[in-house]
Amino acid sequence: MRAALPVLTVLAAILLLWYLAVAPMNIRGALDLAERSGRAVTPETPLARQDVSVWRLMAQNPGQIAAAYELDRPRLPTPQQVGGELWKTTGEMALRGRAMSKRSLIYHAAVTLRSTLWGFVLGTALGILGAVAIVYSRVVDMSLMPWAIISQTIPIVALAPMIIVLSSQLGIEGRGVPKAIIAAYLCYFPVLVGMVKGLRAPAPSQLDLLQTYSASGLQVFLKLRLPSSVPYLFTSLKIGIAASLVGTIVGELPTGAISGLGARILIGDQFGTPLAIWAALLAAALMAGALVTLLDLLQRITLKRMGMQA
Amino acid sequence: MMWLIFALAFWAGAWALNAALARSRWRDTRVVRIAVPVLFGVTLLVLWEGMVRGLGVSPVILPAPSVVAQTFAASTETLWEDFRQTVLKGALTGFAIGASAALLTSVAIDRSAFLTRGLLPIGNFVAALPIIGIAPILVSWFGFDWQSKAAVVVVMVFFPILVNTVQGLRETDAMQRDLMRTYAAGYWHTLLKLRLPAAMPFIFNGLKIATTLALIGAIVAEYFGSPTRGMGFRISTGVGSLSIDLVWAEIAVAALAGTAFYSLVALAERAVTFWHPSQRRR
Amino acid sequence: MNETIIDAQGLDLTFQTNDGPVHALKDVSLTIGKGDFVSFIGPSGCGKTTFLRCIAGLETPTGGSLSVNGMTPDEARRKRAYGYVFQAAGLYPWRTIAKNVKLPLEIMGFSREEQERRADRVLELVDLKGFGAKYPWQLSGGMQQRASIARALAFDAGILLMDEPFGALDEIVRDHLNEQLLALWARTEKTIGFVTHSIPEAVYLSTRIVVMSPRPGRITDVIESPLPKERPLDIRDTPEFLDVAHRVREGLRAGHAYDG
Amino acid sequence: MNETIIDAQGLDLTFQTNDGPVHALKDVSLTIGKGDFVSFIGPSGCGKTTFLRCIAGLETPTGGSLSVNGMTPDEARRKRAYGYVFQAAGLYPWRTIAKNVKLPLEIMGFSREEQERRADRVLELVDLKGFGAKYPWQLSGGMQQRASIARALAFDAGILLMDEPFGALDEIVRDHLNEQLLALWARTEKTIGFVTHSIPEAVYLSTRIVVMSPRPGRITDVIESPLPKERPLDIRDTPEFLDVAHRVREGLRAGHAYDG
Amino acid sequence: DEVTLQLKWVTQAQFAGYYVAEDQGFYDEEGLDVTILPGGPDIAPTQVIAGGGADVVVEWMPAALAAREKGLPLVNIAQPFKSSGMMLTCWKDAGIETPDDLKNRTLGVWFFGNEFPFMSWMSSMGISTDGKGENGVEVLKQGFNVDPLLQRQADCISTMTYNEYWQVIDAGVNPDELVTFKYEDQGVATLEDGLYVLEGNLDDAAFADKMARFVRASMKGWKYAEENPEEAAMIVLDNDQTGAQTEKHQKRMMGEVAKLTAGSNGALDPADYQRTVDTLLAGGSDPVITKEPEGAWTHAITDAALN
Ligand SMILES: Nc1ncnc2c1ncn2[C@@H]1O[C@H](COP(=O)(O)OP(=O)(O)OP(=O)(O)O)[C@@H](O)[C@H]1O
Ligand SMILES: Nc1ncnc2c1ncn2[C@@H]1O[C@H](COP(=O)(O)OP(=O)(O)OP(=O)(O)O)[C@@H](O)[C@H]1O
Ligand SMILES: Cc1ncc(C[n+]2csc(CCO)c2C)c(N)n1
Ligand SMILES: [Mg+2]
Ligand SMILES: [Mg+2]
Repeated sequence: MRAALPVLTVLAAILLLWYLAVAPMNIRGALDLAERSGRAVTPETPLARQDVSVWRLMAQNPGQIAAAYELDRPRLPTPQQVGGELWKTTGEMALRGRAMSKRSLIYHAAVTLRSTLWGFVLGTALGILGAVAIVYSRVVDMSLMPWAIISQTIPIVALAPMIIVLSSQLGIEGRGVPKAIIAAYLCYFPVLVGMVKGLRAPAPSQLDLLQTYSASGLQVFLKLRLPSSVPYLFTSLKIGIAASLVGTIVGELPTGAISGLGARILIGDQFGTPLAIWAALLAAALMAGALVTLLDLLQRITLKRMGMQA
Repeated sequence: MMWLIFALAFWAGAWALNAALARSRWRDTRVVRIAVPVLFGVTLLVLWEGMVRGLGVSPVILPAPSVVAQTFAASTETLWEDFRQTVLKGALTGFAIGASAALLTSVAIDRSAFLTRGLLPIGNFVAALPIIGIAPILVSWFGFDWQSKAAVVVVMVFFPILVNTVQGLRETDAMQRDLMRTYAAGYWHTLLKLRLPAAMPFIFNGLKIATTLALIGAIVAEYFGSPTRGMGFRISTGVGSLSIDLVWAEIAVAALAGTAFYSLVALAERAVTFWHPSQRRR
Repeated sequence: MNETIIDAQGLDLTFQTNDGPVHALKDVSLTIGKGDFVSFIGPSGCGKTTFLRCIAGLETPTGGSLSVNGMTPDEARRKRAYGYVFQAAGLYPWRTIAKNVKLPLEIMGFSREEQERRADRVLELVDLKGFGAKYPWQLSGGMQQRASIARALAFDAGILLMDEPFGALDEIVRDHLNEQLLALWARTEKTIGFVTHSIPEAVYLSTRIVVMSPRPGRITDVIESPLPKERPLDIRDTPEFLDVAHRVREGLRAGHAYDG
Repeated sequence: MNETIIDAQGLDLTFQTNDGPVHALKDVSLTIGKGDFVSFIGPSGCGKTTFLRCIAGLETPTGGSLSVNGMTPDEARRKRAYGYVFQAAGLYPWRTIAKNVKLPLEIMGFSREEQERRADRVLELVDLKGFGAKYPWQLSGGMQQRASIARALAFDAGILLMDEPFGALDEIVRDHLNEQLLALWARTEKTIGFVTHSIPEAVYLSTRIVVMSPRPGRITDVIESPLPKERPLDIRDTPEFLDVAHRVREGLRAGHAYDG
Repeated sequence: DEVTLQLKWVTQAQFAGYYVAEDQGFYDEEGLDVTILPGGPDIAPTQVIAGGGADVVVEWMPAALAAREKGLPLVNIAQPFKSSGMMLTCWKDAGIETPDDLKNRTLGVWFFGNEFPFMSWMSSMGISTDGKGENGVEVLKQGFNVDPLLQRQADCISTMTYNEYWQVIDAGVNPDELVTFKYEDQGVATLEDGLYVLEGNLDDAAFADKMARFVRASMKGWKYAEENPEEAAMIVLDNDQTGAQTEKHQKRMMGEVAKLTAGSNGALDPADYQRTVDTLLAGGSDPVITKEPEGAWTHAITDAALN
């Protein structure tokens, strides 16, 4: 709560800067429009305006600055415009009972969410299994770990189209699966690293303690390694779900996904409707925030239950 | 079929060898530390080659590694041109600008506890966002050439580095700060002699995360418009014209570049934070 | 002397490290009888911990012979012949005190009621009745260390091995725990091996004090304590006590050239 | 008594915490003269550290008056009137031992040659000649602690404040460092404030022993030591020594009911 | 029988015939269960069919012939689009009037297999695409929108008569501010939006029959769409999963698309084919295809479908 005031202040500053930036960003567009509708602007032709700085343009056409805040296709929309578009495609549609229509961002968010969650589950499972293998087997540790790092340096976008084709080759239908695979690809790594750290967290003396009880390998895992990895697990889950969302959206950009927030960004770009892009971006941001917050909450509850202070 | 059997046999053999190496007396030597993962990588390639040949997979779906290697060798000029466009101009420039901006910003806001408290949660939040989505916007703002790619990279790397650095600057323990107070040390002395060195492990953590982001950012941005060169450009047109072997060659370049970039940062980390327990060899 | 419980003859242990071999134990011979309270004292690195770990079967000597209850240490470990208390309490933070104490019992497959019964008993023994439902971090350092002793006592092994159990506590708490440990030992007649850095602690507690010295780690002196079994805290101001303490200090001084 | 260096009168300090105020120091009055070696002893939480930090100007008392060298503690801090040694050595791991010792000198703007000269001198003083080029983690705990003392000595402040400097070390290393510290004090005639948990250490080192007790933190006893300035280690077995130690223990016991 | 159709681009009136056939039950009448897969920026129909993800794809002939040379034996079984809708749209005030004025300019071009007509055109005029110069142009890989033109990052961009051109107009630009060069008018038109299948499959009589029924129903859909453009546009809109298409835009697109499909009964006109091949072969130093393809089209299906 102590952070509320500073955060709000910083947010306000960001909004203010955003508003101030709108005019210079959009002035050319506003002048083009004004010229077409027959109003006098200086300089008179788009070609002539090309070489004049935006500041000069604003100074010479003070009357048009207001128009820069009301363009249909702004280079930089105002926060209001973005918020308005978001409301129009979510709340308003929900109020009209069309929350799941294809024109509603709620529908697209749900599509993205589904792939994100599948990818998250898949990636987390892979990450945990990999971590267990790495912690328990030296060969796996030595041969896998470097490749796990290298795998993250491969730009998955490049693989996206191939993943579609390969998965359809393997008889996997539906466009959600490739997205989930990409999401899992990005998600597994932080989970793997975190879990390796977590499973190795017990101090030698803690392991020795169980040795003195002559505990079995499974007992050591269940009673010591697993519980002590929980805080690490949650920390990496939070990174993992964010990565998973990034993966889904990246997967929706070029894999020809036709629904989902990434697809909305793409389509907004294709049809030159910046407001749609911004609204989808905002929705994605809200979703990321919600998912991470949810996991954070889960972490607090779990750790409290386990008696470890959060 | 022969190919498939050979590949599987090779796999089994290599794994057994690796297992033996990992248990052997020399398991902590540098040679073995490198040989084991390399052997594992080679196994994957052999398995891939064997699958493609054994199952007769069409080259427009998945080319064999040998074919990719040939294409790689035959198109070094194209690959170099794309590498320069995407990695050197787009990713590295963006990384340099983004990283410096993030470092300077952290030091600047660090003086104000108020700003730090306000910016840290926001930075953490933004670092978790799918920032990659702004690529189309930045391409329309900064044009088609590498500048827009660099811009995407700047935004993508900025927040992870910022958050880590701010965190690192706050990480010195109370005793070390008190020590500086007993010397009546000023802000700059404390920053240069205590807080920056102590923050280095964190800063490098951010830098390492940023390296992989930089490459992804630069390549994705090319999907939204580019000149007729660049790795993203080549990959997308390659898929369109079924030159999948060239696409894989580009992927190989990306992986090599990414790994090299990451290793470079990791090496610098070793040199700078040699003192940190995680870097010390016992 | 009583029935022999631990018997080491010419024990040798060399660690292979990156910087070359470290001779941690050299020609260590010692017998410990049933009901003995033996303290190990010596400068850092002299092999106290290593020796204790050898007895516990956590480390394998590279030479000599060692038997525990007439078995090899590893067999003894599998038979759960001893309880081991580490320097740090090492309680699991995700378990309550009672659950921590029950940990070895769970692993050894005791029934639920038996676990309950024993946990209650040992917690009472270390004066922690009523704290079973608390988490470790809700207790002071001294209480945590007592809980870890309770954990080692829970399964009623005949031998108790303690590696600087009170090293992290302040002197006043330490005095109190020493008193309690002595009472516990008198009541249970366990055989105790105890590592410490503190001369008064060693003298106050032990029937025998083993002085060790480093590079290579070896036994330089074994001092039998003439003190009676009943030892109020005040005993530390008696001439007998001071005499033993003096001998230990002399032994320590003789055993090594300082180079800390 | 000699010239007064530190003068506390009716010092009060209350921390405001989330769980309500903590009365860390209550009505603490004490004067320390030039060349005194004053030890502070008392159970955990009795305000030893807090009092030392007040003297160092690292904490601001909420009541009473405190002067150091006739100035406010903060002025004294700005004038670099004292060297402070913390419980943990707190060397910067990215600097070599020599560079660590030079750290205060760099900050205070000494010339390069002067830095070199002083570092050499104090490293020799603490027996670390030849280790200047090593990094802290390459040294044992005792050596690290000596380096941190060297660092505090490097700029030749008249006052040395030490907060359990040897708390983390084993008794044998500790004995040795105590001896060295005493020699150093005799040679340099510094005024020393020294926090410890160990009764023998306090008695062995000090000209005066301040016994404190907690909740609220206050001084319960001040014991002047009749021991001579020359103190071989053996002095600890003399009746005078044991008598002082006994008085300190009594003071401690009186000061608080045990509740660890 | 099940048929999977991979479109070249997102759901829009460009593919109205197929959606109409589905919606009006023409496919059902032929006993077909058709799945229509929308395309997208990085969906290469050729690769999808190669991977077995579709039975039949909508593709442009240059890309199909290029894939054929790469070893993917695609065969044109029907050609609903008679004429090309591709053009270059330029600012008039930039001083562009004739194709010759394109020299030393920045041009936006679609890649991903759609660059072949442009490349052929340029090389037929002897213009290099390696950068600005006396005799060269700077080529940009254009994204999916018309911003490069609106923001004057390019002097000209590629547009389709039925789609991007109208996006420029919708942005508030007057048609008389623009100059357009239609590939049809420049004599470098290549065939667009044909139906392609894998050669090997055609040997299977059952498959050939299935395709014949598919083509028959699809052409019925196209003719229905030509006659009822408004209704067709609404059907397309109903099938759009992105929810981004607008009614106004789709109706207008349907009208324009109808102009391109007019005059085709589905059968490939060998003359059009030959013109496309010639254009592609004429690619100067770096032609799209290097030798006259053989067996790249067949009338067998359309013959069976239309008689
Ligand atoms: N696992 C190990 N690998 C290598 N060397 C070891 C290992 N354990 C201990 N040593 C070395 O063996 C010697 C004896 O160590 P040990 O821990 O037994 O000493 P100690 O008497 O318990 O010391 P302390 O009082 O510091 O606990 C030391 O030199 C130590 O560095
Ligand atoms: N910064 C602080 N904020 C709140 N309370 C504090 C702070 N510093 C110390 N205290 C409290 O003040 C009291 C005295 O603490 P202090 O550290 O001076 O004790 P001490 O005698 O040095 O104990 P120890 O022997 O454990 O070091 C304790 O109750 C402690 O919890
Ligand atoms: C990356 C990419 N860029 C452009 C096209 C071109 N394209 C082919 S059909 C069509 C429909 C016209 O609206 C368009 C734009 C593509 N397929 N992929
Ligand atoms: Mg030890
Ligand atoms: Mg303290």
